[in-house]
Amino acid sequence: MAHRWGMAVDLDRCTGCEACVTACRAENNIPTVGPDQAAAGRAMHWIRVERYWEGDFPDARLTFRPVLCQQCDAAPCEPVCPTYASHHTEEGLNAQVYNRCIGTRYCANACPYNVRFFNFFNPQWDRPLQLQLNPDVSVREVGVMEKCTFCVQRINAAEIQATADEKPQKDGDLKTACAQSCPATALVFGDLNDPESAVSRLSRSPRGSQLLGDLGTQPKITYLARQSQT
Amino acid sequence: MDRRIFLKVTAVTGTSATLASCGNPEHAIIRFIPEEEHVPGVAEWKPSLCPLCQAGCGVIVRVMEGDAEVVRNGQAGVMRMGLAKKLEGNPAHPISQGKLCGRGQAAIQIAYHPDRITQPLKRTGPRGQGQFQPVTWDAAIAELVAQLDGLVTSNNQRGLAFLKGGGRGQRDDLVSQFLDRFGAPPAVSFDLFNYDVLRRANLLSFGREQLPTFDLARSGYVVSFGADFLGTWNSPVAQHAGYGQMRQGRRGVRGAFVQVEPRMSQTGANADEWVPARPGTEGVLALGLAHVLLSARLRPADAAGRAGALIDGWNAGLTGYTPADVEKQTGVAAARIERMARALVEQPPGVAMIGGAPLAQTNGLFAALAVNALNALLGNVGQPGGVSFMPQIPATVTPRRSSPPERRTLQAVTAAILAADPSPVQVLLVDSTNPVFASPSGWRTREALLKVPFIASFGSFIDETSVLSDLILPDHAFLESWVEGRPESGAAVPVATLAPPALRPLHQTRATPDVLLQVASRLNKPLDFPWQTFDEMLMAAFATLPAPSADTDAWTAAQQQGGWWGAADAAGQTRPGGPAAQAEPAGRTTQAGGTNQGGRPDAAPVRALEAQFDGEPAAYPFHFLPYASHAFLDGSLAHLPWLQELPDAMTTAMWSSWAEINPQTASKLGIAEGDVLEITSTQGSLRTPALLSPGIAPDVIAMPVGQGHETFTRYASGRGQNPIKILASAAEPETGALAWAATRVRVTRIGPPNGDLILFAGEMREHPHEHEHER
Amino acid sequence: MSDADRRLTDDLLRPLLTTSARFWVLVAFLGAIVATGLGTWVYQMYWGFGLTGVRWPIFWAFYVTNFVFWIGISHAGTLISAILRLVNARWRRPVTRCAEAITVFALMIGAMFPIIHLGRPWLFFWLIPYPNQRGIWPNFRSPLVWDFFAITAYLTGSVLFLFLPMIPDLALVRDRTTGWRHRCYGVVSLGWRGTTKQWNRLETAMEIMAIAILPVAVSVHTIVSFDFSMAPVPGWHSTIFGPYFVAGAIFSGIAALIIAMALLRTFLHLEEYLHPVHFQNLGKLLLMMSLLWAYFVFAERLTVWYGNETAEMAVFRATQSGAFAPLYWTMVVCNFVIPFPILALKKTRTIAGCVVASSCVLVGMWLERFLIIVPSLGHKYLPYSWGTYRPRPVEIIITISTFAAMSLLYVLFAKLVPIISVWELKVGAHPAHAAESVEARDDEQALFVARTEP
Amino acid sequence: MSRASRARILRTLVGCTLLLAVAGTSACRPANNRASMASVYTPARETVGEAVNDFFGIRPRVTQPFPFPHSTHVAKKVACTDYCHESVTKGPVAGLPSVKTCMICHESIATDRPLIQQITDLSKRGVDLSWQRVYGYSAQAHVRFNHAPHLRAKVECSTCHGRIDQQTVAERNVDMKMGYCVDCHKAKGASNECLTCHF
Repeated sequence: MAHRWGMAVDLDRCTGCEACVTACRAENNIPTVGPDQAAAGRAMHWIRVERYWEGDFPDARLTFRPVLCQQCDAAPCEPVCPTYASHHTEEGLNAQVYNRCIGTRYCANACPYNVRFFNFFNPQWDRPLQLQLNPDVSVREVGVMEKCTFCVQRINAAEIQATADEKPQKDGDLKTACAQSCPATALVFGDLNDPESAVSRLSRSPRGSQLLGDLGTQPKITYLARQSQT
Repeated sequence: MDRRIFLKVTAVTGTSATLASCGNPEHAIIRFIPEEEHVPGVAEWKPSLCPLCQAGCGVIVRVMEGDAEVVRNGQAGVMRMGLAKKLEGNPAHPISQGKLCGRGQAAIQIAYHPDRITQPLKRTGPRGQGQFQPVTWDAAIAELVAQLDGLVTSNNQRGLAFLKGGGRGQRDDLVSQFLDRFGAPPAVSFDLFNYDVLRRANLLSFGREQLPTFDLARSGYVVSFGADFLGTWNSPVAQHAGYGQMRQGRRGVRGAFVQVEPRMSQTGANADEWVPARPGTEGVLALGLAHVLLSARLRPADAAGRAGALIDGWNAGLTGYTPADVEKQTGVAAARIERMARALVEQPPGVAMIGGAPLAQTNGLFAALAVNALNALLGNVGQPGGVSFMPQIPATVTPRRSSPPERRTLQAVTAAILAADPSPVQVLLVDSTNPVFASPSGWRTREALLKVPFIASFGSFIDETSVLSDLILPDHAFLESWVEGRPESGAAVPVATLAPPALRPLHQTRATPDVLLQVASRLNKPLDFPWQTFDEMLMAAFATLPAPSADTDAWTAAQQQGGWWGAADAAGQTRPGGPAAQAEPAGRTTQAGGTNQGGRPDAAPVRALEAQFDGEPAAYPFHFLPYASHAFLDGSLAHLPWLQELPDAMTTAMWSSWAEINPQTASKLGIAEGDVLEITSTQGSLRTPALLSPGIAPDVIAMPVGQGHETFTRYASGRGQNPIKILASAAEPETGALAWAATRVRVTRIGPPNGDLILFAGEMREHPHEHEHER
Repeated sequence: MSDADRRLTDDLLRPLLTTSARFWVLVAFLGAIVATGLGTWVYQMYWGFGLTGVRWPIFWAFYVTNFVFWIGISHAGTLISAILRLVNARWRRPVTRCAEAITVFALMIGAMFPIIHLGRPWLFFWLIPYPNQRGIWPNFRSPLVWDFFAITAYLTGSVLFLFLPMIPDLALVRDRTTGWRHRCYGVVSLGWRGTTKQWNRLETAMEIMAIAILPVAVSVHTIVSFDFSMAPVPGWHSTIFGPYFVAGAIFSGIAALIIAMALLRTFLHLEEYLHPVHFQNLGKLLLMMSLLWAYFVFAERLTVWYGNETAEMAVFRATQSGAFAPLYWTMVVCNFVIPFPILALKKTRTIAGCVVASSCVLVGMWLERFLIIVPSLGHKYLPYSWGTYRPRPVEIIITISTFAAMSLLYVLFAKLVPIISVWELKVGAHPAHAAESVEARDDEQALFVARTEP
Repeated sequence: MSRASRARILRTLVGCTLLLAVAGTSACRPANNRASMASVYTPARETVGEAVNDFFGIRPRVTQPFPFPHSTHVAKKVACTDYCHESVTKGPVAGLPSVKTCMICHESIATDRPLIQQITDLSKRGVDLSWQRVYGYSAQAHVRFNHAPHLRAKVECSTCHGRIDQQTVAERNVDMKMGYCVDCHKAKGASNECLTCHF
């Protein structure tokens, strides 16, 4: 049976520590753009931890919410792409094919979550920082869109491995970089087609909901609400 | 970097681009025969140890083959070698449990940093000008040896001083032995955000001079006094794991958590209740809680035992700490105090923790003792869901001096240097600390160092301290060297992390412990160490540990799994070993530091002290609260671009420094978001952008530490402002620890936004319009 | 051939046959600006799209604004002249060609912007369906691909529509010239000899084109509006966008036409052929469109405000009262407040009045497109990711240079082709029109009278 | 103003416009002709020319640093996967041998040949041969090829690498265009999902 990769985000566990943000950067060769470009709104974070303030002193309250590509089943970014650079795979991933991207940036406009990022310039690494680059992941060049891939390089590797040693993957063997790093285990990644997988069980939680679900994008990421004492 | 330069570098490209793409031969570059074999394209995971904070998380390094530009016998070329690609938590490690914080993961950039010092340097220009010339290792070591021999001949061994960061393990042990054998005073360790006060308090209350370990996974109600335990305090990764469990790990039970602090930290943001108590009154609040428990007979006074006895008026039931009195002092409503106190017993196990700013007050020790007493009263010490002390392995392989070493704070040393002429310190060795940046200007650290005739630094980067040195003997990056650590908190079992080098050195650097051993052997009167190299010492140390299994010994096992640790108990749960559980679980364990073998100093009960603040409230109306930056800690990580571009969790600021101010206060002072402020204390002033935050008390100005480096690599130099500079040099009297939260300031608007504040987020509220309506 | 005809021919062919130094100065000036624009584009391609002010999350801005604007302008000609042709409004005759020329050039310029705005412009041809070894086709679900087809179709149509009625005049020029010019015009006039057969063929062809071009024109701007309304972006996802955009397009198109005519009138001394009447009538059209535009905006805004949907309202506030309010109200003033009175009153509906009104409309309509695109992208669903936009020099230079390009093309066109259809004015030049020619003369004279009376 | 001068002006104008247009198309990828041992790593092309070549799929000729005779070795029954490309059985990459590998055999074999002596000399100096990739992709094709699955699918080495036993230094004798891969994948019923190879 084909996989259907999804994620559950427990907002009651998430502490906004941003370990996931750095993990993603390290795994996926996401460049740092430097202060000038960051100020110009070109900083790239495939996963970001949104923080929202509520109320005022002394009753101020703050909530964190990690936002990454929701890998929607009805993704607005896909139909608008004129070249199929952004398209849906058999396993339900929202693929972004860099070499096919011509940079219309339409997908980024259509994405309600603003999780797509554009290479405004060629990325650069001051030598020898480039020695850290992950050889399993492309280094994107100027003019192409990029976004969270659910660590497709890990998914592919795991699948190749599974076929090689002819045994199915176990739930929890395969983790995205963010889920792997999450110290409070707020991010859980897995196969939604496996009803017993941790992610499936969490996705069925009564606390669960989907980000902007009412837009009909059918995200494959479920957010479990943060509970409060009172 | 202006746009022109930016554009220039944007277009320029390197040879690796060519290597990767179509192969046109690059005759220019020599290729060396690889020194090790790797299967190309296949990742190998090697254990290592995160060096960034005292938590001591065990990590695993993803190593893959790649082409690196290296220098071999004086010739530059390319070599195929194993390269570190990613750091993850070591799943087998009791503290990190397979997880790693963002800072730890960014540590990989230290190894590959473009501004790393690649070979020994000798100062050429005047001090502080940063003019150095490369020298060979032999020359460099010879010079240092000559300096030390000089001290010996002039019979002034005590003229040698060693300045190091906080840290425990064989490396620090080697240093102290080196100094001991040489006849020099013990090393001075300096760390802005140190734990001296807390350790002292735990020594007094529980006889353990050690950081506490919290079993959050099983806690029911947590009250944290300023402890940023989900950010930068104590053992964040381990505490995160516990926290996740506490919230959603147990069926039907969700642990509650209250954060007491005047400025909401990232940890505080996760609390169910945020209690902005007045700065410096945390101890009083703790005793207020205790008073409720006592007066309501919820817990017997004697349950607190010795920890309670340390508090003046404890057995009298803490009269004078009625909720009403406490409300007056702390500004926390009496009813709220009542409620919190009851919750501590009604949602067991209740536990309190204290750290950060409350301990950085002139009455920090009292606050810590008060919280200890509260925990003792709650009877959670050494109990599941409570506070406990991690069993320790003796941090030495050779018998220590009988007498505990005298403690010297950096402040004392600099004072001594500045007082006497010539300087009592003739030769200063500096290792992994940057006091010139991280100490208040009142200490005049820079002037003091300039007065020292000879300074040698082991730093890997030119920072504010190493730029003053005459000789730089660059250390390996942690990934290139043997690493060993003995964490004092974060797990229930004794832990000694150990790992061999994960990669070959990229540059002409040498591991500092090896350098010390070489120096020791080359002195006219060699300090006869039993080992030639650091790994021999480590081997000796691990030989004394019991083998985990019959077919292997501790040493080899440790190298494979990334360390040695006692087994968790049968239940698989890590039960914390409290003071009661000294002997268990595995092997020889004893109390920390060896400074308080057996006995404990009997201390007189302490009376509540009013926190003293520098600066007249009239002239300096605001409390100034510098806090450990989520990304940079005390500033030692400001050179890592990943962390510079990491949006701050609370403010989403990147590449910036800022001052947080309450919106009401701001509107009173006519300050808008991003406006340039001038913050003035009795010690001086600085200018930085304002950031309006509802999560800060109206009488507090908070500012993250970490930016404002003068010289610290291309990424940090000249970026932002350093709040430490304007701190008063107030100290906690008992320990002499810097009271970095005891300064008052005044704030004036200088001008409109100047673009220094770079935010990632657009809006701070999910429904900005509705919020405007409410107000 | 009558004297009137001869004089008329001389007048209208003068610009082609004699060239003043002023012409060369103008061409050089405009050419320089256009060259700068092209250079800037190359510069942008060389260094990267980051030279623009575009940023996360506002990934479309000036270039797409220009795209929509110019495509809008293009609706002047073909649509107008086609309608007028079909309803056989006689006053149209001198107007049609200027109008159709505008269409063609505006389309050419507008069609460039989707390419200019690409991150990797050199790969634009992936929008074109062509068999390839990869076995990949464009994504026909993407509005951008629809754009491609719509625009190519419209461009082809408009070129034909412009060219067909030009043939007899080109032939006329051919006969009046010698040397290489003679040869060139000979080629393009496709051997026109003015036989009855040819005349009939021409008439039929033009009728067909006139009918065919209308639906195309309407569809083009509807499809352009789909670029926005198909995306779930607050402020974009609206059913009114199709007609709204078409109306706006015609609105700005007429404005452009009026200005172009006024300029031609003065520079080429065509006072005798472009009469106040023409401006009067076009002014009325413009007035109607202005009202229509106002109605659409009102309907669109009202529903948003009444619906009070969170995300939509964020955009609403940003434009109505927020950071974009100044631009928004400028737009309203330029598109309605100013043009309406000027065009409503017969007294002010003079040539000058029409030009003033039209200029305002052009500014207003450009702003309208900008305000549709940028505020919406800056205020999508998650406020954390809100952002704002400032243009950078490259965008401004390229934008300006396109206006220069428009003028340059127009100047050259007026130089090479009689900008006013000679044969249509002197109807009756062939038997088929004998009947009509009388009336034609009549109203020609009527006009003379109208003009000479104080 | 004379007719000639007008014509000149016109020509210059047209010229400039054309020139810019051409430049525009030729600067296909952001690149830079200051080729130097740069201090930054970027995926940018070194020269405009390189960018143009890449755009049109023109590959610079690969010249190997050493005339390695594949034919001889294959004839001598040295299997590709014995030492030189042994990684192909272990991981995604076949790997290029270092001089060390040569010396495994040539410590003793054919030590009298001048070429072998060159190799021996190199290994003594600790210098390696920098082999050029024959089947490398343009970086901007973002292709990730993994040998293992292809070996498992019983794809003959010769399918892509040709009759190596008839070559001295390896020649690129299969034109690795995407079509080539796609056709084979179609034929073998392997996935043609973009993400199979491009990520």
